[in-house]
Formats: sequence, structure tokens, C-alpha cells
Amino acid sequence: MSTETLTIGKALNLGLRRAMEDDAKVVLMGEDIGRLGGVFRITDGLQKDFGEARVVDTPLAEAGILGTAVGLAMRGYRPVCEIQFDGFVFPAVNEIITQVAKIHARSQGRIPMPVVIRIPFGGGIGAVEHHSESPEAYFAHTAGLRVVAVSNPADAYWGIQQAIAHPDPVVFLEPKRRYWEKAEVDLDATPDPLFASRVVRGGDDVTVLAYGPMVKTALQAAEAAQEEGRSLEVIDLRTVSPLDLDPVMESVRRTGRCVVVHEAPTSLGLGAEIAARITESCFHSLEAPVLRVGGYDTPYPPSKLEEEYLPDLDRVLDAVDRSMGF
Amino acid sequence: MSTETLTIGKALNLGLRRAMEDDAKVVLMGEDIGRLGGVFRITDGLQKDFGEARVVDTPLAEAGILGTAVGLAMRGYRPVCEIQFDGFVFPAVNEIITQVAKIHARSQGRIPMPVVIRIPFGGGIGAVEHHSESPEAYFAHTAGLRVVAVSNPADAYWGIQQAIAHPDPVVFLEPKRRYWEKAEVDLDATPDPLFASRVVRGGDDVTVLAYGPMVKTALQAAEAAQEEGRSLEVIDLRTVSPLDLDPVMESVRRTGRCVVVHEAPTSLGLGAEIAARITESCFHSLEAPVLRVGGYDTPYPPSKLEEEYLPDLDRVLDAVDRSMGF
Amino acid sequence: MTALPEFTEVVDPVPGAAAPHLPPSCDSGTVQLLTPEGDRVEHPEYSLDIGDDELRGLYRDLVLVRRWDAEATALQRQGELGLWASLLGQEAAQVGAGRALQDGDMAFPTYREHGVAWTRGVDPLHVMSLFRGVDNGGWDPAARGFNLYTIVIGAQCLHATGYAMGVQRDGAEQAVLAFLGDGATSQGEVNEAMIFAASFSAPVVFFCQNNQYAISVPLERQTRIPLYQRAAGFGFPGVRVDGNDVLAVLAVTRQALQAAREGQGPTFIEAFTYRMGAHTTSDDPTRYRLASELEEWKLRDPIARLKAHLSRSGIADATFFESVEADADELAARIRSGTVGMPEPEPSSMFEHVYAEKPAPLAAQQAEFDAYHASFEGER
Amino acid sequence: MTALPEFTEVVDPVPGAAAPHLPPSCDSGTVQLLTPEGDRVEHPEYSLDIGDDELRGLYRDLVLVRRWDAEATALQRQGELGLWASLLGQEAAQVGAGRALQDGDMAFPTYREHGVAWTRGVDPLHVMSLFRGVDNGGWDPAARGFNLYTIVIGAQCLHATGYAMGVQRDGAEQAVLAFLGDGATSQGEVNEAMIFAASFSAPVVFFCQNNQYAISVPLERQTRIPLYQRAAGFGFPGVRVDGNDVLAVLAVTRQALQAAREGQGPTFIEAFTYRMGAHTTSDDPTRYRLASELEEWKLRDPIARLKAHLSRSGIADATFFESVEADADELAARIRSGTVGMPEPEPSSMFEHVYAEKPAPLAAQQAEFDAYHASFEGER
Ligand SMILES: Cc1ncc(C[n+]2csc(CCOP(=O)(O)OP(=O)(O)O)c2C)c(N)n1
Ligand SMILES: Cc1ncc(C[n+]2csc(CCOP(=O)(O)OP(=O)(O)O)c2C)c(N)n1
Ligand SMILES: [Mg+2]
Ligand SMILES: [Mg+2]
Repeated sequence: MSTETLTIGKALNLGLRRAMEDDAKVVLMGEDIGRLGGVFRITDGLQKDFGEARVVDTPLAEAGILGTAVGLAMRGYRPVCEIQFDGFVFPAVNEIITQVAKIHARSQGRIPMPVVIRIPFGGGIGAVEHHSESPEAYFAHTAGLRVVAVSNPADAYWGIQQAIAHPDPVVFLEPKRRYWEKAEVDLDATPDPLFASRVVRGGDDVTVLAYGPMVKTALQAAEAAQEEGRSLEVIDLRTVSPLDLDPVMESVRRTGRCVVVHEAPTSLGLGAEIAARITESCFHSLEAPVLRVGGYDTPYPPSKLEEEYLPDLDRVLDAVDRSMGF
Repeated sequence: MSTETLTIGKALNLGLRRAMEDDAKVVLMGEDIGRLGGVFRITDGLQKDFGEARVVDTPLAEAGILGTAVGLAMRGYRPVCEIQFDGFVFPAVNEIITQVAKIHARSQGRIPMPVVIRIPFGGGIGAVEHHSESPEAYFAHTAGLRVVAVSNPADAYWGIQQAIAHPDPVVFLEPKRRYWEKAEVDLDATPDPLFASRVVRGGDDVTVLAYGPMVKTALQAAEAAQEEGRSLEVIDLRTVSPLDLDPVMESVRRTGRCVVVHEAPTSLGLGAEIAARITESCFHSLEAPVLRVGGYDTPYPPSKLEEEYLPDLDRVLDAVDRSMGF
Repeated sequence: MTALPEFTEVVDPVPGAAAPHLPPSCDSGTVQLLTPEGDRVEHPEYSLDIGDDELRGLYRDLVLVRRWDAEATALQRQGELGLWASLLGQEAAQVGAGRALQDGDMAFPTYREHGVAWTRGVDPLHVMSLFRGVDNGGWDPAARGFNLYTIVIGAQCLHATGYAMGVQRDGAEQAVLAFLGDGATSQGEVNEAMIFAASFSAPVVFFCQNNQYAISVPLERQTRIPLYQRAAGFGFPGVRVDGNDVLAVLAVTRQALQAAREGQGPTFIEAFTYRMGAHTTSDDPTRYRLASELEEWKLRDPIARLKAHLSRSGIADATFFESVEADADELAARIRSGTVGMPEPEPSSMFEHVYAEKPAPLAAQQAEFDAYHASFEGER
Repeated sequence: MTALPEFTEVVDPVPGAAAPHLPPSCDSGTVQLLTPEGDRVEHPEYSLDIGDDELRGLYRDLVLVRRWDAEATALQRQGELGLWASLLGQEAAQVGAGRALQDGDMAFPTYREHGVAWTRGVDPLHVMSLFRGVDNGGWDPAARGFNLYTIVIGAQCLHATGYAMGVQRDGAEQAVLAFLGDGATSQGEVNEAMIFAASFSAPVVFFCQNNQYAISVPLERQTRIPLYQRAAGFGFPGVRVDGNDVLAVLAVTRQALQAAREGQGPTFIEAFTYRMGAHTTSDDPTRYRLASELEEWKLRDPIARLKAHLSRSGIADATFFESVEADADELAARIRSGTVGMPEPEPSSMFEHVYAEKPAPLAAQQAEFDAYHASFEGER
């Protein structure tokens, strides 16, 4: 068994490399992903080894990246697009929503659309405006897209390969502030299915849901709660759309309480959909309403304020308290 | 008192005219809004009377329309942009989300951003792809925007004037399939506040929430339910973001049951946010989970299928039944 | 098509517009190989080696697509289609461009390229189904070398460019033809497509049918200068061709596609033409353009000029013309009966193909949908 | 700025790149009024009537903005700023363009135009606060005739065009200056801005600092031909100026702004220059460009050449140069202490100004926020 200790960033790099080795049709596209290896170095060394035809530094235009990716997919390629930062995906939204998401259905399945859209997302890195956004809800509301958010090196390594191999378009969200966090990854394991949530810590009192960067925060909260004698079950949603809520329902039926955590603004964030669904399905089991811990309904603030904006351990515990108080 | 029987389309036309008379800074922009008067004729006759500097046929580029509107707003104008159809707002989404929504906050209130974005929205007119979308959730998830959806001629007439006069950017959704529906409008009335929901039919059993084109559907359902001896309270949300849920909470505390209706896909549609909020605030009053009647999580289908896709009276009644069954 | 109503109200010229939009016969910058009167003329840079069969074939194409178009317009008026976007007046631009394609080439249409569809062997009924609201186009894009219609203005230009980048990677000697309108040239994505195409020297040809209007908005609102000059700003050739001259369009497009196949990168072709009908059946062009303009352009009809050439040069005789008319009648009849008899789509089909692999939540939603509809069985 | 590390690894030239990016002194199409050696030269179309005071002022501007930039880079290294985008090497382009503006004109910067900010009287600390993460820029755009920094590449070009359309409607004799980079020319919105500007003849000048790179991506990926030629495709003038020649930039920009004020519409200016530092403090340019290129460009330093001219022509003496150094020291000290001493923003301030009128739900969220934070009082 070959295990390596990898950061999320390095795991993505290796996963991309393996996907490119496995399938000559995989083409990476983006701004600065070639010689520079991307501003986060996720594609480091790949252009050197796979050449400029497979690791393409594009002109500076996100609609152009996604639009040409659509054409490449029509020609049988599997484009993997890097959006440099979350806040710069919006010029590409027309292509993503009106084309990438709809072409498979439009063509009655005749046109394949295996496009992966990699987006380093979320805050917490002290950046300037537009570099700390959490745009997942826009994509999760869009039928035809799959939206995945990874939280750890193993999911990063396997998830990017699974996303690339999958026939559907996948918005692949990378927790940028966790790029440097390490864990052991078994490079020969049989990976979990990509589009499934996972219980990452068992517990009985409250079910806490998170994805991407907030999984760590949720686990920290569970750790702290344990000291106060409270047992939190933490579920890493992993797939944000379509949601895999079966394990969640199972858990909530047991705990009767649920808290959803994400960085995106709370209004119409994923927490809204999850709360609505859980309430529909587990109405009689709920002892408290599903509570949401999210970003506030404001633009992401200047970085000196981001600690106050972002959900943290304390805010999760506060919600747990409120849930228990019902 | 001067009342006139107006269609929604004509009410908008008159409202725009009055807004232009009241404030010389109001400038209309869009594709085909000038000589043609817009594909729905909402701006009919306005270029003739106010000239080409105030009713501007733009080049065919939605980002261009919104981006130049931002600049006009910075110069002290009040641009009113027409997006020809809902499905064509996406090229402008970058300007709307990263600029229109954020500039007031970015500038600490120094830069005014009174931009109105008129969008004929929703389905039911037998159109081809991209002409029947309900994109409101994308905007409602975006802090800094206000999103309004009108349902009747009086709100159309007054609402468009109020939106234009308001200092915040407003996405103004027009129920295109109801453009030709008529009602009496009192042109001298004191209008209701723009950003407030309104009980349009009193009832005791279930609270039904709708906005835009679905208000009529909800009222039809209430009518039909009455024959079966069920009393539905119907609330026209009118403002979709930020939501005005106080009257809703008051109602739900009384009825204990709530159904939300919209055309947009159900997942992460407005119903999700409303359900989450109501459940948080009225947990102990709810006798059933808030149920949602929405579009399915698919692309809007070819028009021969739209009747099956769109919520109608029967689907609302079905949800009411299910709610009562809890 | 029924005659267009006469324009009576006198309106000011559109601001900045050099209205009316005159045909380009006298503009020496416009490639022409067949005059409006039907005379073959030489052009220093473009020649066309074409046999009589091929000439007759082009004529047949032109007549048949016009008949298809007329039948579709009529069907829409009779409530059998939700909408129709007429190609009337643009037959030569479309047939010329379409016939310039080779097997293995790929075309990316907008929503008006029925003439190109025809040349690619797309069954007209597969186009009719879109406008009837049955589906979004029923043909197989890969098999026909003809993408589905794209309604969001300009998006297909990027798809074409990306597809051409794939052709490059395959080392294939193929070319891609992207269609767009004059209005579309203002979209950011169209300009990005030209930038990507130039940067990567992609084998794509941008074929712009300048029919003078984007719905009601005249060309002058989109550009101050002739559209073909746009390409120069991106560093690749642009050429203007008489879009009502099927021979010139064929020659110019063939040459551009061949250059693309040989690795010389993109070309922008402006086919100068005119939309003789309404933008779509929902439109009323009398609100924004002068009847006199239409009259001028009637004199440059693309079919009349080829017919004059064929008759005068003896390439075709009355028997041939009659056989084409008969083919057209037959086609129209087939389109009519096929359209009217088209089966309704299965309601539940809207849940299919949203994903290549249907996710469980969507399957559950579909099951609820089915159950709900089953509950009405017998009632309806 | 500390010296850049030498580039050692030998890499292939970027595909299609005519690397290295050579300065344009020998290109006759580039407007130059001051040679790299500091000699004034004539240009047939551009002259500059400029007094000694003004010349000394330009020199002072150049030195002060470079010092500001160096201080900011140092502050970032010391953890006092989150990020800094250095203008090193682009001082002449920015000061020349900024000084060409008149009162009442409006400038729309990207995120690198500190030199323009300086010419508009923006307090450097109001720029520092952005990069420190305190706010998104603390100046009053209307009062300074200088919009806030725009980080989304290219968006400001449309804002500038729209603003210029407002100037037209006001009948004002004012002009608008939109800044953009070479990379930005690929964005759809930038091209749309040029299309709108051309269509409406808006009084806007597009000022592109072609510093040869968009982060790591060389110019050749964005365009095959010189950038100033882009404008021709949209039907308005484009001109290339030596961006390291403050006099030429001033002359060219002045003339373009004046043309705009007089109703002649837009101009595109390509200021050919070089980014001497990293893209931002987060970047490592040794990964993608050659030290030799940097060495070439050092010979064309914008400050050295003006200094040579001023000394040799006797317009300025040692006392003047010393006074400028003293001013620079003082400025740097003020920037340092002002930055380090900047008050932290109020947490609750994030809820302010999201709307002009705070909606009740947001006020409620803010109240919860306040109550939650109050609950920690004393604990922390
Ligand atoms: C992005 C987008 N915006 C608006 C529309 C609505 N629309 C459909 S056709 C059209 C005009 C297109 O003009 P042109 O490109 O000249 O093509 P033509 O219809 O003349 O063939 C417009 C504005 C659209 N389809 N897509
Ligand atoms: C829409 C968008 N995409 C990507 C980025 C990330 N980004 C920041 S600067 C930059 C390069 C800009 O290059 P250029 O326009 O030449 O300006 P320069 O930085 O050289 O001054 C990129 C890609 C961005 N800010 N906005
Ligand atoms: Mg047109
Ligand atoms: Mg640059």
C-alpha cells in the first residue's frame, strides 16, 4: 500500500497528473496555469510534462475559457478549467448556466459535456475583494450541474480524478485556505463515490453539516463540544448539488437537531435548501428547527473583518446551544 | 380620482413615462427598446417623446448595458435597463453581481447605484429555449440587490416608479405571461411601500405564498379550495429580496401551515429560504413542514411540456392537501 | 411568404445611420462573382471552378430552402409552430457557406441557419420540432457536422473556436464554420472567440450574415465601420462578400476554410445581405424600417440572379426549373404533414438527459411527478 | 525594492511569443518625445508645450510615486499589508496619463494606478487602507475625479464608457480616462466597452498599459498584433506611445482627451512599458520570465531619462533633486506611520452601506451580530 502525506494542493496536483496520464483527452485550461503552475501552483509542473497542447494558458477571459471548453468537449475532449479565484467565475456564468449545464439535455444526450470547473473558493486568506467568495449556491440552483466541495487531501486526490472521469459537468470547489493542510492519502485505495456525503464523526446530540473549508471548523466545534459533554455528529456533505441527504436524514432522525455551516451568505445559501428538505422529510423527528451558521447577507468584507464574517467554532457552538435550547 | 383599466404591460409603460417626466435623470437602455418599443412594447412611444438620449437602443450586449448603466449611475443618472428575456440576463451577471450589487458598499456609500434592471420573466408563453426562465434566486442570494416581482397592473404602475426613485439597485421582475391581464389602477393613489409583502386573500387553513405570475395561480387555487371548504390565505410577497416575512409569520402562526409557489426550480429556489426562515421563527406553531411547489430541477423544458413543468392550480391544491395531511 | 405590408409612416433616420441600407454592388471591397442581373464576373482573388451539375444543385438548394421557409412561416401562422425565424433573402449566404463545407468539417449555427442545415443533410423536421416546442432540435450534431441551434447570441462562436482547438489537437485536416449575425458582433463572447481563435491560430471561420438588423436595431448601432474590418483589430483577415451571390459566398468560404485546414488560422467573412422578412414571426418590421429599403433589396434577390444566369447560359432549361418546383412542392408537403403529425413529447422526458447519470434526488422527483400525474389518470 | 533574483533555468520560449519583449525605441510607430538617453526628440503629430516648472513637477511625481511603491512593498513584506501591486517601471505611463487629465475629467483605474491616484490628489493612505484590508479604498471618487480601484479585470472600461455617456448627456466639456492592462484587452467586457464607445462616440480614452504580462502570461497570448491596432477594428484611432517616456505619454493622452472633449469620440492608447517587479507581492516572476529581459528594460528607466534631461538642459540642479529626495523620504515616513497606525474597522461596519436604506432583515441580522459579539465582552 502506497500512502503519502499530502497537502490538499499537492493532492490535487497529483490527482490532475494521474487523470492526464490515464486519459489523453484531458486538457487543462486557465489563466497562468502553464509555466507559472497557477497562482496556487495546483498545476505545477504539468505543462512541462504534458506540453502546451494539454496545459493551456488561455487569454484573460473566463467566458472564453468555458466557451472553448464546451467546444473541446463537443470534440471529445475532457476540459478541466481553472478559475483563478471564486470571484472571477462570474464572467463565465453565461456559458456555465446557459450552455455547460444545458447542452446534454438540449441535445437529448447526444452531446457529452464532461467539463470540470475548478474553483479555489472561500475566504480566510486575508485577500482583497473578489478573492474570498463562496459562489456554490448559484451553481447548485442550476439544473444540469454537479457541484462538489472537497475538504481533505484524500478527497482532493480522488475527487478530482472522479470529477474528470465523470460524464457530467462538475463544478469542483477547492477550499483555498486549506490548500496547505496535510493528511495521509492512500494512493491505491478504492475511493468513496464522489457524489455521496460522509459521516466524519459520530455523535448523538446534534447533527452538524458542512462542506469544503467548514468541515474542519465543524470538527473543531465537535471537539470543543465534547469537552462540555455534548456529542456532535459531523457530516461532510462533499457533494453540494445534487445533495446526498440520505445519511443526513438518518442522522437527524436520531439526533432531532441539525446545524448547517457554510461561508456563503446565509440567505439562499445551501443551508436554506438543506433546512427545507430536512424539515420536509424529518418533520416529526425534529426537536428544533434546522439552524444555519453562514456568512452574513453582505458583500464579503475587507479582510480585517473576515474573522467576524466567517463562521467559526464559536458560532457553530452558539448554534448548537440554540438548537439544544428549543 | 382618476382610475384606468390597464394591462400590466400598459401600466409599466405609463409608469416608465411618469418616472421619466418626474426626473430628467432617468434613462432607459436596452435592446430594441427605442423605435420598436421593446419586443413586448413596454417602452412603446417613449423614444419618440423623450428622444434618443433618454431611450437608448444599445448594441447587442447585456454586459455592456449593465456596465454602462453603472457608469451612468456614477454620473448621477438613473438607468433603467431592459433585459429582453430572462434567459439573456446571464451575460450581464458579472456586472450585476460584482459591480452593481457591491459598489455602494465598496465605496462606503459614496457612489450611488440606483440602477433598475427590468426583466420579463417566467414561462407559459410557448417560447423557445431561454425565454421562460425564472432567475430570481441568483439575485436574491446576492447581497446589495433588491429583487421585486410584480403581479398586477397597480403594482406594475407604482412599483416601477418606486424602483426607479429608490437609491438601491432593483431587479424588477415582470410576469411576462400576465402582461396582457387587466385591472383598474388608481393613478392618484398613494401606493403601498414597494418592499413589503401583502395579504391578498384572507384565510385560516393554509398560508399560500407566491409572487409575480404565480399570485394569480395561488388565488385560483384559493378559489377552488373554498369550494371544497378550505380556506387559504394568499400572500403576494412582492419583494423577493430582502424578504418581508413579518406578515407571513403572522399568518403562519395562525394557520400552522404554509405552501410556497414559484416557477423557478425548487432546489435553492425562494421556497427554500422562505421555508428555512419560517421554520426557524415559527417552529412551535407549525403543524406541517412548509411545502414547496416549484419548477422541477431540470432545464425549462420545450414548450410542449411547459404545462407539466409549471406549477398550476392542481399542484398547489395537491400541496395544500399534503400539508393538511400532516 | 405573403407580401409585406407597405411602410407608410415617415420616420426620422436612425441616429448615426446611413439609412437606407444599400446593397453593396458598387463597393469594390465586396467580393462578387455573379451580378444581380445574373452575369458572371471575375474577381482577382477569388475564382470558382464549378461544374453545371453543381450550379444546378445550388439553385435547387436555394429554391428548396426558401420553400421550406415559406411553409414554416405559414405553419406558424396556422398555429402549428410556436415561432419561426425566417431566412428569406439569406438563402445564398447560407447555401453558399454550407456547400463550402467538406465532410468532417463542423458548423455552428445560430437559430436562423435552416439553409445550412439543409446542406448538411439535416432533416427539416428535426428543425421544425424545435420551433414547434417538441424538443430543442432533433438531429445528431456529430453525425451531421452541424451543431444544435444556439439561441443565446454569440455563445456558439466560442464553442466553434474550442471545437477547432480540438481539431488542432487531433491533427485533423478539418475546419470549423461559426455563424453569427451583425448584432452578435457586439457580444463580448464573440469578441473573445476571435481573440482565442487568433491566439491559438484555430482552424475556425467566422461567417457573419450581416442582414443589416438585429431585430429592430440597425447595423450602425453595432459598428461605425464595415464589419469585416473587425478582424483586422484581432490580427486576422476579414473579407466582405455579396451575401446574395451564392457563387461568391461559396468561393470565399471555401478559400477561408481551406486556409484554416492548412493551419493558417481564422478568417472573418461578412456576407452582406438583407433580412427580407420579419426578425421572427413575432416581429413587426414595419415599425422600424422603410419599405423602400426592401424594394431596393428585392432587386438583388439571390435566387432570381442564379436563375437568370442558368437560363441565359443554357445550363438549365424549363424542365429543370419545373422539376425543382416539383421537388419544392414535395418537400413542403412532407414538412407540413411531418410537422402537423409530430408526436407530443412524453411529459416525463423532461427529467431525462439532464445528467448523463441521473442523480437519485432527480429520480425521486421524477417518481413523484409520475405518481402525481398517474393520480389524474381517467380524470382527464 | 530589493533586486530581483537572477533567472537561471533555461526555458523554452512561450509558444508564439517573440520573446524577449523588447523596448520599442526603434519602432517608428511608437510616439516618443524623450529618448532613453534623455534627449528631446520631435514627433510630427505630437508636440508638447511644457514649462520648466511642469517638467520638474513631473519628475517629482515620478520619484514620489516610486518611493511610495517601494515603501508599500516593504510594508507588505513586514506584514503590514495583505498585498501590494507594484507600479515599478510604469511610473511614466501613469503620471503622464494622470497629468493629462483636467479638473472635471474622470479616471477609472484598475488596481495598479497608484501613480494616477497621486496625480488626482488621492491621499496614499486611502490606497494603503485597501491593501491593508481595512476597506476597499477610502477616497471620494467624485471629489477626486478618480473612481475606486476595480479588481475584476476590465469591468471599469464599461463604467468609464457609461460615465462618458453621462458627460455627453450633460453637454459637459469633459473627458473620461479608462485604464486597463494588456491582459484585460481579452475580456469580453473590455471589447464591449470599445463597441459602445464607438457606437455612441463617447468621450472616453482607453489607456492600456502594456507591461508585457498578465501575471505570467505574455502579451503574445492575448494578441498577434500590436495592441493599439485593436481600435481600428472598432473604427476609432489607436496609438502606441513609449510608456516609459512621461512627456510622450502626456502629449498623446492630452491630445486624445481633448479630442474626446470636442466630441470626436474615443481613442485607444497603448503605453508600451514593462512591469519591473512582480505582478503583486504574491507573485514570483522568476518562474516565467528571463532576467535578460529585465536588464534590457532597466536601460529604459522612466525616471533616469527625465533626470538626465533635466540635468543636462539645466532645468534642475542638485538642490532640486535633493529636495525631491527629501519630499520622498517624508512621504514614505508618512505612509509608513499612517499605515501602521491605521485604526481597525468596526466589525459591525460590514452591515453598513450594503444598501442605501438598510432593509429590516439586514438590520435584524446586524442586531444579532452585535448581541452575539457583546456576549463575548470581557471574555476576550
Ligand atoms: C444574449 C442574447 N441577448 C438577446 C437575445 C434576443 N435576440 C434574439 S435575436 C436578436 C438579434 C440578433 O441579431 P443578429 O445577430 O444581427 O442576427 P439576426 O437575427 O439578424 O440573424 C436578439 C437581440 C438573445 N437571443 N441572446
Ligand atoms: C475577471 C478576472 N479574472 C482574473 C483575475 C485575476 N487577475 C488579476 S490581475 C490579472 C492579470 C492582469 O493582467 P493585465 O491586464 O495585463 O494587467 P497588469 O496586472 O499587468 O497591470 C489576473 C488574471 C481578475 N482580477 N479578474
Ligand atoms: Mg442581423
Ligand atoms: Mg499586463
